[in-house]
Amino acid sequence: MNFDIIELFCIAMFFIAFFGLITSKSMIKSVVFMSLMEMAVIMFFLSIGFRSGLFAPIGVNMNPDYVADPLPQALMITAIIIGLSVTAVTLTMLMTLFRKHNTTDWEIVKKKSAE
Amino acid sequence: MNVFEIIGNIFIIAGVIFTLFGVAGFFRFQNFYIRILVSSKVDAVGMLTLVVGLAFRHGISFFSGKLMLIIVVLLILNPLVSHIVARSAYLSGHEVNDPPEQS
Amino acid sequence: MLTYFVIVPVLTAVLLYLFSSAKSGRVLAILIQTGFVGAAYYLFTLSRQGEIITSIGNYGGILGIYLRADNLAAVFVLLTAIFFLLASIYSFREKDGSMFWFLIFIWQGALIGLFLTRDFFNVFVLVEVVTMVVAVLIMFNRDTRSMYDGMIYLLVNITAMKFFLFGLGYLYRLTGALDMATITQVLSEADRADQILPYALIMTAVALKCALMPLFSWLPKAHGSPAAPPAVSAILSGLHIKSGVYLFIRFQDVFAAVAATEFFLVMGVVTGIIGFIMAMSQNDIKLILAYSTISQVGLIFVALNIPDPYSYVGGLYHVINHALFKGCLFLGAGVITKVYGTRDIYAIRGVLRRMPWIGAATLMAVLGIAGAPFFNGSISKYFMVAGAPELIGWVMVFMSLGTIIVFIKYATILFGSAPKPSEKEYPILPEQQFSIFVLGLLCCVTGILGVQTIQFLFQTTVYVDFMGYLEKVLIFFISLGVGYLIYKYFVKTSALLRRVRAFELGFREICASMGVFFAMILLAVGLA
Amino acid sequence: MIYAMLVFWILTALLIVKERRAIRIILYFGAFSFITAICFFLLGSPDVAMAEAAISTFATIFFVICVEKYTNLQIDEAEKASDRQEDKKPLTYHLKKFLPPLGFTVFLCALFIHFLPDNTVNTFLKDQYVERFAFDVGGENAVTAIYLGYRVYDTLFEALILVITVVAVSHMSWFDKTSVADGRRSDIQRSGMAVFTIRIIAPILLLFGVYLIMNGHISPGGGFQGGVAIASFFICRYMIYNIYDISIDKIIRAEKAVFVVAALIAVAAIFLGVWARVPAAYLDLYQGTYLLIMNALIGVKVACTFIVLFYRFVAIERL
Amino acid sequence: MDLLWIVLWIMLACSFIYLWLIIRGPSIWDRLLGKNLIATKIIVMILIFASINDSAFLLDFAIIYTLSGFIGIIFIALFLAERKKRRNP
Repeated sequence: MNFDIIELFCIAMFFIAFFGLITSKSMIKSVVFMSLMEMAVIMFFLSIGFRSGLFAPIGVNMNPDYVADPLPQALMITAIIIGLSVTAVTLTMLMTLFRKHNTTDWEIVKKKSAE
Repeated sequence: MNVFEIIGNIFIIAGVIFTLFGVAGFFRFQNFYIRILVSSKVDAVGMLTLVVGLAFRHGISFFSGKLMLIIVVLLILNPLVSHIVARSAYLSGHEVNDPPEQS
Repeated sequence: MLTYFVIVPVLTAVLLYLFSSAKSGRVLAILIQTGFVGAAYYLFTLSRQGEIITSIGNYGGILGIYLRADNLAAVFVLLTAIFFLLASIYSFREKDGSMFWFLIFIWQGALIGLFLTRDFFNVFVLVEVVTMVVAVLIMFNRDTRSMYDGMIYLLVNITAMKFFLFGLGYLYRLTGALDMATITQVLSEADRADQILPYALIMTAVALKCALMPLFSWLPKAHGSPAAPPAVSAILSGLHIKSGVYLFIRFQDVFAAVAATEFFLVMGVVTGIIGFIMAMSQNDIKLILAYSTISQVGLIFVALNIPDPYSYVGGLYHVINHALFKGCLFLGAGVITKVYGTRDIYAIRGVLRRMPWIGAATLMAVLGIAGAPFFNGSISKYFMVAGAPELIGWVMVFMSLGTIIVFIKYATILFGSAPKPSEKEYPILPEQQFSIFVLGLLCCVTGILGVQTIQFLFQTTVYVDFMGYLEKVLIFFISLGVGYLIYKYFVKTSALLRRVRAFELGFREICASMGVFFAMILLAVGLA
Repeated sequence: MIYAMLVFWILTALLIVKERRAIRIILYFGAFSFITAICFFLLGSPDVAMAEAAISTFATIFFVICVEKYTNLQIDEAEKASDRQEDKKPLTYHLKKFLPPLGFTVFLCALFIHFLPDNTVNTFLKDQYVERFAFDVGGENAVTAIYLGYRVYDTLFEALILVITVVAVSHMSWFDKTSVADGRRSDIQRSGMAVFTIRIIAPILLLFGVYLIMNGHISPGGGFQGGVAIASFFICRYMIYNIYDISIDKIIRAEKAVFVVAALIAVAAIFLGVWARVPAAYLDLYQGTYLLIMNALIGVKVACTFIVLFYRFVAIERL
Repeated sequence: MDLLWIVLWIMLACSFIYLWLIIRGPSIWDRLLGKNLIATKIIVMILIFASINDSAFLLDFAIIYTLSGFIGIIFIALFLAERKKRRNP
């Protein structure tokens, strides 16, 4: 098989975060795990085509064989910004929900919201 | 290997030794306030020495200039962090002598 | 040229937020929407002559981002424009005006961008924009229930997009491109085993967008959220869910080598059946409509995955029809709940008498969705069944029987005697009546002129076999009778349905079901 | 090196999974972000690493405010009690609780790895970008060239997401006022030493943010990173004066205006394909100006957004 | 070159040791301290890395890392100082 080790780390992180998402009761923990999941994906993107000895894609007249891939980097800046926006919005909602229900437990919030 | 590099290496080794002392201090003491004193003070010194060593290795260049900026920032911020952490621990009632509170 | 279809609404949104008072802002908004319908129609006529492609920046190769408008995309853009115009007219006097218009215009721009784009990462970004906007719009009135609904919607969709992004990473590694056309080309020569994982990851996200079976639980929360503005629910249910279907169609084309049509066909059947069972059990009129959306999406999935041009066209036509009647029903339900002050289906009676125009429009929409002869639903359902193999045809008839039962239940609100109007009468605004009635009328028109409309929209010549159609009419009336009996003796009294009604998944369960779906699709493709 | 860091990374994540107390989770999350940033750096992408390092500060601050203000207030004692109860329960109880999801996750992971594609990396697009960006867009930083040139369409939507975020955060919260510029001071006791030192640091931060923006096209950094650094300057400002005297309304409007301007410039410069028509002699000048202006606009926009978010959250803290 | 690589690995080992401080605690302040110490170790590692590659622009990252990381820690510590008051007002 032709995979590299970084990729395996990313997959492990992705599923750690997934495990967290399906087990955590607390809303805050869910938000944190979403962040972790995103970091796993971002790490995976950056590791595409990476091998040790590659430099940052900055400079003039670069040889494509010796620099890291610039495209995933440009994409991932976007993804990071989106991640932070989502975090901020979610935390605001979370605080509002907390004010109404006085808890951040998914189950209790669900039960109380249904009333 | 010129003189600058030798001096730089000496500084770097000194810095590493300081840092290791910091680690030792962290193992040696259990009280939080003593620990923060030992770890962060020794750590700050070790770090600064190390960075100075790096600057020496590069001689006078743009790189060293930027390293100087980093040294200034570290010199200001690192003790400040220790101070703030200790202060906020004290203010929020972390007892100086008692066994630390669970939180 | 195509970029303006995306940039203009977005810039309008921000400028409206910046520069206008509430009153002039909404007039301006309606005017711009009207102009936009014209532009969309122009685009549609252009796209009939051939695919339009815009390269952003003219960078050559596939370095830049490409937008393209083929026939399908143009139809969706036209639908979006018309739908948003009517929804805007409906919510002409929405409170918190500048904020509302800001979000609506951004929503429109991002949806159109989603339909036009040919770039994978662009899809990701636009879906995130849309998700955010929709979450805010669901919580627009900030009551407790809609807060929870919006939060679930946001978190679930963002988590799904993580799956999408991961799949995109594998796709990029395999093909070295992000452009859909290029990727299609590269994938057609690539090893099949390499495509399985990206396909599964991306389709998990898309299936969640379409609320396929194990992943449906966020949809009724979002679409049927009681306090959300009715226009928002209508757009969500009528149009927004179709963005998922659209992406599904596109991605099936891209991954032609691994496309799991049988799997999605089965999932469509399961979704349709469970959807109408859930819809039957509800008593809240908004929730009935929301669950019925799930069952209709299941029907559309069945049709789109039958390898037959008739079924495919029928499925596409049903996408449009569903937008029309579901929009009409949701907008009508918005007015009805306001007037009666309740959402309980057994407490509302006599809508036809109290609000004749809205009642008539709702009746037309109900007939449309149930597939009554001469209404649009019957045409699309006829084509869907016409292309299907025998067995699947009967399954679809069964599914439409379920729809008929649900809408018999829904139609009970139309008849009976209206209660005496209370003192604080909610005024029925003329513009709301107008937009609801236009949608209802469109249901009728697209039914009577069904074949011509299909020819006009998709340039596919289809023929309705008279005897076959008559047979379908017969089947409709038989199922109407059966449906009425089932409604009378089962739905009204069943204790089982009462238990089904309370069924609701929390966030953790939805995430787990995402994993289940991912495993299912991976196995389905991998073992095939 | 990178592998050791990645082990570190996974360890921190496992810590977060194990932990139940919210405030500790946030601290671990902060450490996690640090390590993520250094991993990005080691993967040869200083731009992303900078963005992550700068943004993780904000994320951690938001989390801390949220957690400290709300979850700790009333539930802390109950949480501790339930913790103790949970600890007392036998191991089998924990196993029963965690084994099914764990097994499910491991199953998914195994499936994932089983179907892992073993293709070689296709560098089709990378080669073209690296070879052509200097001619097409200009500058020396390929990343900046991509997000301001080739894919500026995406960047516009990214900026749009920030606009929506600001609107959402100020609309969604129960706390209605958008303007908190009432000049009231926070309850946080100031430390004289902190104020003195942060006063020295803050201008450096501001200067450095401007430097990042201005040099975005020839060195790592750019609009986003610089903008976030400038916004961090306002954290410093808040820590020095402890005062809410920023008119958030004005910043929100300014942010939207900047967005419109940036979008129009992008439309004029890129969407119309102007660069292809500029005479070759002026191409360098044109491209340099474009990159500089766009970086500056995006920097201002991002800075505005983060200032608004920060002040919103801090204002919540005061309530 | 060899010396720098050795120092790099020593720093890495130190940061692993400080992770133990974060894990064990016992109080939240110990954890904050551990976070701070890890941050400093990582900054040194970045500097050494930049020195090995001899590229000045990698130092930009070190600067922003230092500034924003420490400012974050300072803010958190300032904020947590109010815990006692908030718990029993």
